[in-house]
Amino acid sequence: MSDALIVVVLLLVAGSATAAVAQRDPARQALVLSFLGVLLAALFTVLQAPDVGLSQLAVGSALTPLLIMLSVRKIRRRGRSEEEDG
Amino acid sequence: MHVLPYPVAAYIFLTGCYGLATSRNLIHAVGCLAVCQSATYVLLLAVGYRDGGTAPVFSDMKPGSRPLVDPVVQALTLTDVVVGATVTALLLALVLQIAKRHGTVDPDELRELRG
Amino acid sequence: MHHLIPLLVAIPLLGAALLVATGRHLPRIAAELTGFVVSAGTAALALILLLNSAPPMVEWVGGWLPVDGESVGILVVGDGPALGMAALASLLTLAALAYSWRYFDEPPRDRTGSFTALMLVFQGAMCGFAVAGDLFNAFVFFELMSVVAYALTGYRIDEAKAVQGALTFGIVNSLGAYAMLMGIALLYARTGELAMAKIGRGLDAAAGPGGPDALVLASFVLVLTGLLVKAAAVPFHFWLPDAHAVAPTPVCMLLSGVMVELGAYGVWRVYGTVFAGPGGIPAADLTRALVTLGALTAVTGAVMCWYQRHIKRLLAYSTVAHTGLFLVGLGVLTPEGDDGVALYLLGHAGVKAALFACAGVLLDRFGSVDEHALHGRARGQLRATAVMFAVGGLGLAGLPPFGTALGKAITEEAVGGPFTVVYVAASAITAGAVLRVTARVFLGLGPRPGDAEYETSGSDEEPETSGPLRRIPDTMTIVPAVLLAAALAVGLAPGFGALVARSVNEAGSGGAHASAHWTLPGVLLGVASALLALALAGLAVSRPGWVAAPGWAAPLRRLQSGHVGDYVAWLLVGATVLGALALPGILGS
Amino acid sequence: MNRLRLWLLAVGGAGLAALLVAACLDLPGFGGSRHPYGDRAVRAALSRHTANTIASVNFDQRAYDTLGEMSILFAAVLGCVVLLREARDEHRARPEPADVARPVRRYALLVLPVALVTGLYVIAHGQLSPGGGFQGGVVAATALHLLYLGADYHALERVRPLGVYETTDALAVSSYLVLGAAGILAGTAFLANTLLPYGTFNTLSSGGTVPLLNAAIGMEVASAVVVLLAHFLDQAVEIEEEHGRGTP
Amino acid sequence: MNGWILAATVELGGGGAAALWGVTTGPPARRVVAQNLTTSAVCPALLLLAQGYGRPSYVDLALLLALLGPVGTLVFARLLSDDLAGERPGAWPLTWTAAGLGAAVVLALCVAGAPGRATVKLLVIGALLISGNVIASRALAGGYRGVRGG
Repeated sequence: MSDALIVVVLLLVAGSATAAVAQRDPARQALVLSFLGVLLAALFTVLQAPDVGLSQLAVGSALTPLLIMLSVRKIRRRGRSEEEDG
Repeated sequence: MHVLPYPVAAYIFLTGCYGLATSRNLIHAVGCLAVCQSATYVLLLAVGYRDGGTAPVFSDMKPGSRPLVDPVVQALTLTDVVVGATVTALLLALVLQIAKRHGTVDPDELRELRG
Repeated sequence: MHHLIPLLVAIPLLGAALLVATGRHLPRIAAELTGFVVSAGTAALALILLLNSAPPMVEWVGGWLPVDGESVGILVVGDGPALGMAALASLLTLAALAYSWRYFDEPPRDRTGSFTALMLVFQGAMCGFAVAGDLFNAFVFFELMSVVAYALTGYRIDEAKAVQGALTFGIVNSLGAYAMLMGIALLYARTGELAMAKIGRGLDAAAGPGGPDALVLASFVLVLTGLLVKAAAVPFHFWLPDAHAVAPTPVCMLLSGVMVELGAYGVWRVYGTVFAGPGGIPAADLTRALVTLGALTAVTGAVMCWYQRHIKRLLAYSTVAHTGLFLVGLGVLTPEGDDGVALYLLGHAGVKAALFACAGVLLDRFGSVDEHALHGRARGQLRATAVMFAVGGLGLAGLPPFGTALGKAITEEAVGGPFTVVYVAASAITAGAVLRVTARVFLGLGPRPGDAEYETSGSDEEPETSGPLRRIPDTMTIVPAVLLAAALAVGLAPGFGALVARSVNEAGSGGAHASAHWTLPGVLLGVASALLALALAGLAVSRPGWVAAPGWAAPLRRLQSGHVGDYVAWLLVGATVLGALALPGILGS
Repeated sequence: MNRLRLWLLAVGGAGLAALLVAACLDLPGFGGSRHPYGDRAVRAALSRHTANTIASVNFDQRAYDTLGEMSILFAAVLGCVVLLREARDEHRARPEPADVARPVRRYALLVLPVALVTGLYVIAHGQLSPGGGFQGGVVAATALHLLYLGADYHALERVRPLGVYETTDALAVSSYLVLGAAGILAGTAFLANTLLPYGTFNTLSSGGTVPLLNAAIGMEVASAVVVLLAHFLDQAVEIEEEHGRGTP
Repeated sequence: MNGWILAATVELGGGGAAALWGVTTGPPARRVVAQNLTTSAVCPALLLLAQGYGRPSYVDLALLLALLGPVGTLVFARLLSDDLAGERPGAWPLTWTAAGLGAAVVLALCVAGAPGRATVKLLVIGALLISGNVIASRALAGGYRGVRGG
C-alpha cells in the first residue's frame, strides 16, 4: 500500500519535472515549478521526511515562484519601455 | 524491493540537463537547473528510506517503538534545498543584469564571449 | 592546536558578517582595514597550523570523537596539503585585498564593505574546502566557494561581458556541483558513511571478489565531474575563460591562482582517500583518465592561449593549460608527481596572480586589455609593470630558479617519456603568448596585427577604478612584485622543496618519501622552455604570418561559443568520456 | 538549434544515462534496512535529549554543515544585494498603487499575522517536531510580502526598514559563529554542544545549544529572505533605466 | 496499509494528475486555476497521510501548505494580471467542489480523532484552506485591476 503511494507520487514528480522542462515560456514554467514544488513536498512526506517537506513547501510554493515571476515582470517591463521608446 | 526511485532521479537529472542545453530563455534555464537539483533531493531521500519506517521525530511517539528512516540524508537534503533556493536567486539576479546589458535573455543572441 | 582548524572558516566569516552589520556606517578605509586585518589573521593562523602539521592533525567538529571507530560528527583534516592550500588561499586573498586597496572607487551606496565582505567569505570557503575531511562537508564549502565566486565575477554589473560570464560560470558550476552531490548520494547508499576515509573503507569492505562495480564507477564519475568542472579540465573547461576574463582583477587573482587549483587538489584528496583502495577505482584506470584528460587540457589550453588578443582571457587559458599539467602530474600517482605538482602549484599561483595584477594595471591605465588596441601604447611608461609582466612570462615558462621551474622539473621526471614534451610545449606556448604581449604592448615591437573573425576583443572595457588612472597606486605595483618574489622563493629557499615534499608524502596515499631538489636535466628543460617561449614570442612579433592561426585551429576556437547550452552538453560528454576512460578496470576485474 | 550541440547532448546524455542505470541496478534495494550512520545519529540525538533527530543532526552532530549552508545563504544575499544595486544609468520611479479587490486585501491582512505566528511556531518547535529555523524563517519572511500582494508596495516598504534586516542577518550569522567559537574557549571543540544542560526530553529548552543555533538560523533566514525579495521587488517595481541608454 | 493512506493515494493520484494536466495545457487562465487547485488537492492528502501514518506532527505540513499555497496563487494572480485581464478565470464550480472536499476530509479527521488541541488545529487548517482557495479564485477572477508598475 505504501509502495503504491510512493510509486504514484514518484511518477507524478517525474511527469511534472518533464513538463517543467518542456514549458519554454518562463511564466508558464514558473506555474509548473510551483506545482512540482508542492508535489515534491508530498513525495518527501511519503518518504517520511517531514522536515524536508516543510522546507520544500516554504521554498517551492511561494518563494521560488515569486522570485521567478518578479524576474519575468522586470524583463517584460523592460521590453515594454523599450517599445515605447521606439 | 524495487529500485524505481533511483532511475526516476536519474531521469529527472537528465531531463533537466536536456532543458538546460536546449533552452532559449535564461530564466527558463535557471528553472531547468532547479529541476536538475530536485533529482538530488529524490535520490538522497530514496537512499535513506526504510520499508515501514517513519520519521525519527519523537515529539509524538516513543523512541524505539517503530522502525526509523535515515535522518542523516534528510539533514543533507535540507541543506541542499537551501542551497538550491539561494543559487536560483543569485542566478536570477545575474539574468536580470544580462537582460539589461544585452537587451535579450536568449542565449543564442549572446555573442560577446567567443573564440 | 587541532581545535583551531575550524576557525580558518569561522574567522573570515565572522569578519564578513561584522562588515555587513556595520557596513552602512563605516568609512571605506575602516572597512578595508578590517578586511585586511581579518584576512591577515586567518593567514597567520593557517601558517601557524601548517607549521604544526607534522604529524597530520584531525579534528572532529563539535567534539564528536569516534567511539569504537564510529562518529556522527564531521571530520576536518589538518595535514600538510590541506593547511597548505588554506594558507595559499589566505595569502592570495590578502594579496588581492592589498591590490584592491584603491580599487573600485564607486562601491555600492551605503555598503562600503560588501566587496571586502565577499572576499572574506570566499577566503573562508576556500579554507573550508581545503580542510574538509567529510565528503558532504566538502560539497557544502565547494558550493559556498562557487556562490561567492559567481557574485564576485559579476561584480561589475555595468559590463555586459561580466554578467554573461558570471551566469555561464554559475550554471555550469552548479550543474557540476549537483552531479557531485548525486555521486555522494550513491556512495552513501553503498557505504552508509560520509567521512571520506570511512567511505573508502566501506567501499573496500563492500567489494566482492569481482572488485568494483558500476555503482563505484558511476559515483566516481559524478564526484569527479564536479571537481573537474572546478578544475576546468577539457571538456569541462569552457566556463573558465568566459568567467576569468571578465571578473574584477583582484578576483581573477584568486580564481586563477587558487580556486581552480583547489579543484585539482580535490581530485587528489578524493581519489586518495575514497577511491584508492581495492574496492575503488584501480590505479591504472585513474592514471588513464587523468593523464588523457590532463594532456588534452594542456594542449587545448596552450593552443587557445596563443590565439587570444584579450589579455585576461589569454591568461585564463594559460591557467587551463597549467591545470592540465597538474592533472597529468597527479594522475601518475607517484610521490614524486604529487610533490612536483604541489611545488608547481605554489609557484604558478604567485606567477599567475602577479600577471593578472599587471593586466589589471593596463586595464585601469588605458581602459583596455586588448593586445591589438594597446599595441605600443604602454611604451616608455609603466616600466615596472613591463618588467614584471616579462618576468612573470618567464616564470610561467618555468625558467629556473622560479618555483614553477622546480615543480615542473620534478613532475616531468615523475611523468617521464613523451609527456615531457607536453610539459615543455604547454609552458613554452603559454609563456610565449605572455612574452608576445609584453613585446607588443610594452615595447611596441612588430607590426600591428589584424583582426580575426571569431574572437573576443578586449577593447572598450570600463576601468575598474572611477576613471582611467594617471598614476598607478603603489599597492598595484608592490603586490605583483611581492607575488613574483614569492614564486622565486618557492624555488630558491633552501629546504623548502624538501619540506613541501615531506608534508605532501606524509598525507598522501603513497606513504613513500621522495626527495625534491634541482636536477641538471630539470634545469636544462626549464631553460629550454624559456628559450622556446622567447623564440615563439620573437617569431610572433617579427614574422606574424608564420605563427598565425592555421586552418585547423578555427574549429577549436568555434567550440568556445559562449553559449551556455553548448557547455552543458559538453559537461555531459565529459562525464561520459570520464566513465569510458575508467571503464576497463571495472569490466576487467 | 545547433546541430553539434544536439549530437553532443545525445552522446553525453546516453552515456550518462547508461552509467546511472547500471549504477541503480547495483544499488541496495529501495527501503533497505542498512543505515549505520542514521542509526548512530538517532542514538546520539536521544543521548542529548533532542526529540527531532533531524534538528540534532543539523544543529549538533553536523552543525558545521549548517554553518556552511547558512554562509551560502548569507553570501547569496550579499551577492544579490551587490548584483541588483542601482547601476549608474538607472533611477528609481514611484510605482502607481495597485487596485486590489477588497476581499483579497482583507484576506492578506488577516492571514499575515497568522502566517507570522506560524513561522515563529515552526522555528520555536524546531528541535521537537518537524520544522526549524530555516522553514519557519522562510514562512515568516514570505508572510511579510502578503502586504505587497494584498495591498501595494508602499505598504510593504513602510514595515521594512531594509537596513535593520541586513544588520539582523549579519548579527545572526555572527551569533552562530560566536556560539561555535565558545566551544573552543570552553576547551572542547568548535560548535560543541557541551555548554548548556540538555534539559528534559521533548520540552522547548531541551537539547543544549540546539535551540539557540536554531533560533540564530531562523533569524538569519527570515531577514535574509526579506532582503533578497526586497532587491528583486525593487528591480521589478521601482528601478528603471534611463531612456536611450543601457542596451548596446 | 489502511484506509487513510488509500484515500490519500486516490486523492494525490487523481487530483495530482488532473492538476498536472491542467497546469501544463491550455491558455494561461486555465493553468493558474489548476495551480490554485493543487493546494486543495494536496493539502487534504497531507492531512490524510498524517492520520494514516499515525503521526500528528506531520499535520504541520498541511498547515504550511494551507497558508502558503494561496499566497503562491496570489503571486501569479498579481504578476500575471495583464495576461489574465481578458479572461477572468474563476472556475467557481471547481473551487467550491475542492472546498467541499477539503471540508469533508477535515470533518472526517475531526470525527476520527479525539477532541482536543489537534481538533482545533485541524479546524484552523480547514478554515485557512477553504478561505485561501476561495480568495485565490476571487483574485484570479479580476482581483487585481490596473496593476501597472505597482
